[in-house]
Amino acid sequence: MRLEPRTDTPLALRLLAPVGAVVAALALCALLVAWTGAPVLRAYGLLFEGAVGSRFALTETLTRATPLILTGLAAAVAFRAKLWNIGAEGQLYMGALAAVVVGGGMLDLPAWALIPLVMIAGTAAGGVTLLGPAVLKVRFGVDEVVTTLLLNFVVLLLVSLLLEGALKDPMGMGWPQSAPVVEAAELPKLVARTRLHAGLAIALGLSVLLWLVDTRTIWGYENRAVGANPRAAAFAGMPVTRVMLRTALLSGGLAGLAGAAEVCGLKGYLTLDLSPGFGYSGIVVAMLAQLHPIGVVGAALFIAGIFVGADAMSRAMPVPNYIADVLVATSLLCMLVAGLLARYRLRRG
Amino acid sequence: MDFLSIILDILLSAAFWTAVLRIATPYVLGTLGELVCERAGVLNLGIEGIMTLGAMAGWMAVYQGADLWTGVLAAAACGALLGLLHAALTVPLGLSQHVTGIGVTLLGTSLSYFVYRLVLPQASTPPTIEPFQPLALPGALAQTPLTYLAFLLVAVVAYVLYRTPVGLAVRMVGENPAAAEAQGLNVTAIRIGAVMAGSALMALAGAFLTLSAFNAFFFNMVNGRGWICIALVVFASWRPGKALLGALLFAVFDALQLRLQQASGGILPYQLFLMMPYLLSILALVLVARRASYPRALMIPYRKGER
Amino acid sequence: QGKVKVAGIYTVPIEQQWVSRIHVALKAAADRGDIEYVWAESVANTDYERVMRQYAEAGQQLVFGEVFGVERAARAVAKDYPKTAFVMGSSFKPQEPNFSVFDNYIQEPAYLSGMVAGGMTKSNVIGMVGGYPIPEVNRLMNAFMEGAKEVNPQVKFSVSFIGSWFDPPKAKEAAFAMIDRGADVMYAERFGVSDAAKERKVLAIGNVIDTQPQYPETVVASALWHMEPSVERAIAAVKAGSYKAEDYGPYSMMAHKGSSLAPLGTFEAKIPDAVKAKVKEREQQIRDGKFTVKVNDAEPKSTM
Amino acid sequence: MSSPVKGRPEVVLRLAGISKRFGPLLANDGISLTLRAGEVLALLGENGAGKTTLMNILFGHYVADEGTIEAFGRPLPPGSPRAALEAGIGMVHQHFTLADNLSVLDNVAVGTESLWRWRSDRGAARRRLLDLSQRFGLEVRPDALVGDLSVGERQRVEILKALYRDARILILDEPTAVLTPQESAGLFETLRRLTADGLAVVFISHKMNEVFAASDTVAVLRAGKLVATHATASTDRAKLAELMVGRSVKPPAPAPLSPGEPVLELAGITVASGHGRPLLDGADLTVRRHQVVGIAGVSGNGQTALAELVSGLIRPDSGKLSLKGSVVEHGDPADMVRRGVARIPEDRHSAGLVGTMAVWENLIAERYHDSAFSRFGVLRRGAAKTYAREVIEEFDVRCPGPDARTQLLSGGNMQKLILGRTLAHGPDLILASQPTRGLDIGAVSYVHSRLLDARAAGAGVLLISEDLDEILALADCVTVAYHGRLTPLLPHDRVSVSQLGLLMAGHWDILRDILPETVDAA
Ligand SMILES: Nc1ncnc2c1ncn2[C@@H]1O[C@H](COP(=O)(O)OP(=O)(O)OP(=O)(O)O)[C@@H](O)[C@H]1O
Ligand SMILES: Nc1ncnc2c1ncn2[C@@H]1O[C@H](COP(=O)(O)OP(=O)(O)OP(=O)(O)O)[C@@H](O)[C@H]1O
Ligand SMILES: [Mg+2]
Ligand SMILES: [Mg+2]
Repeated sequence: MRLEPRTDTPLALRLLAPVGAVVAALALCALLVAWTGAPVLRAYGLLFEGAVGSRFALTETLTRATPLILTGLAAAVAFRAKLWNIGAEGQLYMGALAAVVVGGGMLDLPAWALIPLVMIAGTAAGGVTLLGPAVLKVRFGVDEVVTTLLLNFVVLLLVSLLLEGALKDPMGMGWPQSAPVVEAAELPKLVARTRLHAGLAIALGLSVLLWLVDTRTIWGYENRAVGANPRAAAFAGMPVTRVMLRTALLSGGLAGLAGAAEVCGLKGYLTLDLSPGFGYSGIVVAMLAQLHPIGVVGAALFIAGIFVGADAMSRAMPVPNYIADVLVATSLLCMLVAGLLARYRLRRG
Repeated sequence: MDFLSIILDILLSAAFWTAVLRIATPYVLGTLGELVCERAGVLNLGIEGIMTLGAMAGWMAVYQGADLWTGVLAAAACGALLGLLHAALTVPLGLSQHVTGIGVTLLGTSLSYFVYRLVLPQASTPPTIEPFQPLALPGALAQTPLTYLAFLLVAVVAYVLYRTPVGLAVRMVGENPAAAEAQGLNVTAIRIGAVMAGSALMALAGAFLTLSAFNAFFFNMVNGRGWICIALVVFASWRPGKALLGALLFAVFDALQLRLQQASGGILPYQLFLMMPYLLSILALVLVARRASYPRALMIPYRKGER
Repeated sequence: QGKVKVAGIYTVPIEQQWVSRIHVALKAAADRGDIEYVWAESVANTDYERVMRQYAEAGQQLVFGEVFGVERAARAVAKDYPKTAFVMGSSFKPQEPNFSVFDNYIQEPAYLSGMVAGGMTKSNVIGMVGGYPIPEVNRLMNAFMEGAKEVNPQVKFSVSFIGSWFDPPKAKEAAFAMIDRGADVMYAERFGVSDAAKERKVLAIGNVIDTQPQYPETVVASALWHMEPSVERAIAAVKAGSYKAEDYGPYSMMAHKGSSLAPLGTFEAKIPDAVKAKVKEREQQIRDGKFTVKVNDAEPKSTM
Repeated sequence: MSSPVKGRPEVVLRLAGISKRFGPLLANDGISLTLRAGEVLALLGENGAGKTTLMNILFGHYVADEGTIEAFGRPLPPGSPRAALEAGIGMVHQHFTLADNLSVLDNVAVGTESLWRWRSDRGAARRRLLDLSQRFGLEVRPDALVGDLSVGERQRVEILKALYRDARILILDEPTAVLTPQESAGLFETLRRLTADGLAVVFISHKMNEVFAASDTVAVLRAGKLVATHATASTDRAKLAELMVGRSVKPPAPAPLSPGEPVLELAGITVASGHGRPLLDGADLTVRRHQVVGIAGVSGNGQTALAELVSGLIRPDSGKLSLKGSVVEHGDPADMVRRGVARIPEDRHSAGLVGTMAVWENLIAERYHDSAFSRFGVLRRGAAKTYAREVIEEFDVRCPGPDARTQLLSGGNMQKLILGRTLAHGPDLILASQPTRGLDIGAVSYVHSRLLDARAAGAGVLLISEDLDEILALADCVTVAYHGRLTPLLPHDRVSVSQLGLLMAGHWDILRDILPETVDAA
C-alpha cells in the first residue's frame, strides 16, 4: 500500500473530510464513554446541546473561541514563514501584562482612546517577546522551537514575580493578582448578560484582514515566498531577515493581543491562570485550518465547541470532565488523518 | 556569609550531589528518549503526554497490586504504545511532526487523567504506594534503582547508537532516509521502532516520578519537564553523553536554586531563582547553536516512492 | 421537599488538600442523605464562570467552590442568580444577598502545631516548604512560626516556595535541601514534604489534613481544617429558607470546631510532657477566647 | 568492450513489459530489455523520458504497475531494494544517496550486517572496503565524513557501496553529470575493469559522446516508450539524437561580433571562506558587451562564490566590482537587478523558484516593487498576470497558464521561466550559472539561442559551466578558475579541450604557450 498525491481534491471530499474526522473521533471516544457506563448517545446529545444548544451555550463557545482565533492566527502566521513559534502562551501573558499596566489607571482617557491603546500595548508586548527568539534564530541560528518553549516558563515566572511585587493589587488581599483595568479599558460586551465581548469582533476582523494582506499585498507576497523557499526569496532580492522579524512581531503581537483581550474583555485583571493553554491550543487550531487565516476561525470554533460541549456533558453524567480534552485531542489526530486522505489516495504497490 | 561562600558550601556537600542525581533522573531518561526519536528523524513533541501516561500507568499497575518492576515495565509498554501512535501518524503517513506531537501530548495527558479518575473516582486524599527505596552502592551516592538504571541506559543508548548495526541504521534514517532505503533498510520500520523505544524511555522518566521520586500520581505531575528535555536534546547536539551532561547541569541549577532560595532568605524573589535554569539553557543554546550538527532528516517525512 | 441540591466547583483535583476538605464534608452530607451532591474538578479559571452559570441554570440550590482567581466574575454570576446560594472560598467580604465567603482560618491549630514543632526540634532548625506565598499560606506559616518561638526562642526557620501548587517531587526536593541544611522538623504545607521527612527520618507537621496514618513515624501533629460546620450551617439555612450572605470564616475557627489540632496519636508518648501541657493550656485558652492568634498575611522569610 | 567469447554471455537481467503510471502520466510504457554479463548498456533519453523511473523499478524503489523482472534467471520480488541488493543489483543514484554526517565506512557498511548483532564488525568492513578500493582503483578515505568529500569522491563511495555488496549488475544514473572530463575518463576506466570482471552495467546518460565512449549497446527511451535498441558501434550521433528528441537538432552558431565597452569589471576580488584558503583570491575579470565569457573549472574552485558575488548575495572582502563603469559598494540582489544584471542561478529548484507559488508570482519576484506590479503595497494581480501571460508566450513556457503551480513544470520549462523573468528586461549583463545542467537537447539549444540573442542585442554574458563543450560552443573568451584565481581571458579559438583540462588541474605553466604576450607582461 502506498499514498499517492491526488492531482485535485473534489470539493465534496474536502468538505466531507472534517465531518468524517469528527465522526471518527466521536466514535473512538464513545468507547471511553461506554466504559464509564453512561449512555453514549445521550452523552453526545448533551455535548451538542452544551456547545450550541442554547443562547448561553453558543455565546460560551464563541467566548472560548475568541482567544483561540487570535493564538491560532499567531501560529498560522509564524508557521507560514517557517518560524516555529511554540511560545504563544508566553507572548499571551506578556500581552496581558502590558494590558494591565497600560489599562490599570495610569492613563485617564475615554474608552475610545484607551481601548485601542491597551490593545496596541498588548500587541507590542507580545511581538517584542517573540522578537528575541527570532533575532537569535536569524543572527546565531538558535532553534526557535526550543527558545520560544523555554521563554514560556520565563514569562510565567516574570508575571508571577510582578504579580507578587510591583503589580500586586493593593486591594487584592495579598493574592498574586494585578489590580483590575479601569472601566474605560474594558472591552464592551457583544451580547448583554453573557461573557461574549468585543474581542471576538477584533479576532474576526483580523482574520479577514490577514487573509487580505496575505493574498493581496506585497507584504503577504514576501511572507509566502520567504516561508516557502527562503533561498529563492533571497536570490530574487527579497529582504528575508526583515520578513522574518516582521513575521515574529506579527505572530507574537497576535498572541499578545489575545492576552490583552482576555484581560480587558473577560477577566478584568491578570492572574497566573489567565490561560488554560490557549497558546498551545493555538497551534492545534492553526494546523487544523491548514494555516489559512479564515480557516482558523472555523477551527477555533470547532475546538471551543467540543471543549465547552464535552465539559457540559460531563457535568450532567458520571463521565470525568477530562473527556473534553480527550475528545479535542482525538479530533485533532483524526482531522490530521482526514486531511491527508483528502490530499492523497491509497494505492496498492 | 557572602553569596559566593554559600554557593561553595552547597557545591561541596555530598547531599547536594545526591540531590542532583535524583533531580536529573527524569531529565536523563526523557532526554535520552527524545534523542533516540530525533536521531531517527522524528521530532516527538508528545513527550509531555507520554511522560504523564508513564507516570500514571506505572503507578496504577503497582497500586493494583503489581510489584514495582512490573510497574516500570507497564509504564514502558504504555509509552511505547503511545509512541506507536505518534510514529504511525508521522512516519508512514508523514503528518506534521509538530502538530501530531502536540496532539499526542494532549491525548496522553487527558487520557491519563481520565483513566485515573475513572478508576479512583472517590479519592479525597491521594492514594499512595510503597515506592523504590534508595539503595547504597559501594562508592556511589545512595539512589533509587531507577536512577542507576537511567545512568546505565545512557551508556547502553550510546553503545547501541555508535557500535551496533541497528544504531547505525537509526542514525542513517535520521540523516538520509533515501540512502538508508537504497541500502536495503526498511526506513518505516526503523523509524517506528526508534520512536517506540524512545517513547518507552520517556515513559520511564514519568514512572520515575510516581514510583521513585514520589509515591502517588498527581494531575499536572510532569509539570513541563518534558519540554525541558526537548531543549536538552538540542543543547546536547543529539549526543547521549552530552545529554547526560545537560541533564546534570540542569539538575545542578535546579538543586542550587532550591538551596539558594533557602539560604538567601528572600533577599531576591524566588522567581528569579526558578528562572535561572531556563535562562541559562537559552544562553547555552546560543553558545552551541553554531556547532550543533542536527540529524538532517529531522522533521522531514519520508514517503517511499515520492519525490 | 427532601434533599438540597448542592454543587461543588473546584479549580484543582479533589485530592488537593484544601479542596478535599470541602469535598469530604459535602460527601458526608450526601452519604447521610441530606443533600444531592455533584461536582466538577480541575475547572480552569477561564471556565469557572460558565460552570457556575451551568449549575445555577441546572437548578442547584447551593454552590460551594473557591473564587480566589475569579472574584469579580463569580460575584457577577451571584447577582444574576439571586435564588441560588453561593458559599465560596474567598479573601473578601460576603455580598448581599446570596454570596457567602469562607477561608481556611486555621491559624489557631497552626500555632499549636508550631508549639509542638518547637518542642520537638533538636537542631533548632525548622524547614517550611510552601506553594506560593499567598495570604492563606502565609497566615498559617506565620502562626506556626509564632507558636514554635513561644516554646523555643532559639528556633530558626528556613522557608522556601516551590512556585507550584502541585509538584510533590519538587516539594520533596525542597524539603531534602532543608534537611541537608540541618532542619529536623518539617512544616508540610505541600504534599511531598512528609515523604522527604520520612525518608530522612526527621519529623513533619501536617497541614489541613491529618496524614499521620500514612506517616506514623514522621508526622507529629497536624493542624486540621473541618469544613463540616460551614457546610452544615449552609445546608440548614437553605433548607430552612433562611439563607443569607454571611462570612463563614469564623466557622473554620477552633471555637466552632472548624479546625483543630489533630490527635497526637503515635507521638503521644514521644512529646515532652512540658510541651504537651503548654499546648493543652493554649488550646483551652483559644477555645475560651482568652488567647487570639495573630493573623499575619505577610510573606514569611527565612531566619537563618 | 564486450568480451569476445564464443557464443554470447549469459543474460543476467530481463525486464519484460514494465509499465508505470504517476497519476495521469505514463512514465514507463511496456518496456522490455535484456542485459548480459560483461555488457555496458547505455540508456539514453530526454529529461523525463522515464529512465530513472525504470531503474527505480528495477531496484525496488517503485513498484511497476505491470511487467516482471528477472535477475540471473530468478524472478525479482517487486518493491524491495533489499531483494534487489541480495539479487546482486547495485545502483548509483542520480542524486547521491549518502548521509553527509556519517563517515564513508558507515555509509558503505550500513545495512550489510544483520541488524540485531551486538557489535558491528568495523574492522572487517574497513578491510573489505580498502581491499575493493585497491582492486578497482577507487581511492577513498574510510573515516572521512561524506560531507567533506568532493563530488568525484562521493561517486567513488557510491560505486564502492554497490561493489561492497557483491553487485553483479551495476546501475549508474547519470554518473557523469557532476564530473570533470578527467573524472569522467577515470570513471570509464573503472567501468572497463568492472566489466572485465564480468559485471553488467546499465549506464544512463543524455550525453552522446559518453554513450559512444563507454557502451556496447544503447537503448533509447522517449516519453516512456523504448523506441530503439542498437549495438553502439552500428549507430551514430545524429541518428540517436533524432531517436531521442523525435526531430533533428542543430548546434548553436554564434555570429562573430566585436566586443563593446565593459559591463562587468572585477579587480583583485578576494572572498574569504572563514577557514582555509579564500574562495576567491585576487580575481580579475572583464566582461564586455557583445561578448560571452566562459568560466571553466572543476567545481569548488570559486565559481560559486563568483556567481554569488555577481548575484549580490555576498560582498567581496577586498577588491572592486564595477558594473557599467560604476563601482558597486554594497551590492545586494535587488541592487544588482536594478543595475541591469540578469541572474540565472545554478540551482533552479532551490534558488531560482518558489515551487509552491504560481507561475505569475515567480515571474514578478525580482520586480514586484515596480509601479507596474504594485501600488501602495497592494499587488496589482491583474497587471501581473497579463505580464506573465506575455512572458509565457514569448519564452515558450509550456504550462497551463499564469496560475499554475511552478512545482508542476518540467525542468526545462522552469529554466525558460527563469530566462523569461530575467531576459525580458533587456539586461546589460547576464550571469548564467550552469544554465543547461540537467536539461535535454531540445531545451539546451533553446537556452543557448536565447543567450546568444541577448549577446547580439548588446549584453555581456558571464557563463559558468562545468560542461566544456558548452563553453567552447558559446564563449568568445574563456577563463579557468583554479583555487579561487582566474586565468587571463583566453580566446576560445586558441585553446583546446585538453589544454583547458590541464589548466583546470592547476598546470598554469602552459599559459605561456597559449598566451605568450599577456603572461610575459604579468
Ligand atoms: N515519484 C514520482 N511522482 C510523480 N511523477 C514522477 C515521479 N517520478 C518520476 N515522475 C515523472 O515520471 C517521468 C519520468 O521521470 P524520470 O525521472 O524517470 O525521467 P528521466 O528519464 O530519469 O529524466 P532525467 O533525464 O531528467 O533524469 C517524469 O515526467 C517525471 O516527472
Ligand atoms: N512530483 C511531481 N508530481 C506530479 N507531477 C509531476 C511531478 N514532477 C513532475 N511532474 C509532471 O511531470 C512532467 C514532466 O516532468 P519532468 O521534470 O520530468 O519534465 P521533462 O520531460 O524533463 O521536461 P523538460 O524537458 O522540460 O525538462 C511535468 O510536466 C510535470 O507536470
Ligand atoms: Mg526534467
Ligand atoms: Mg533521471
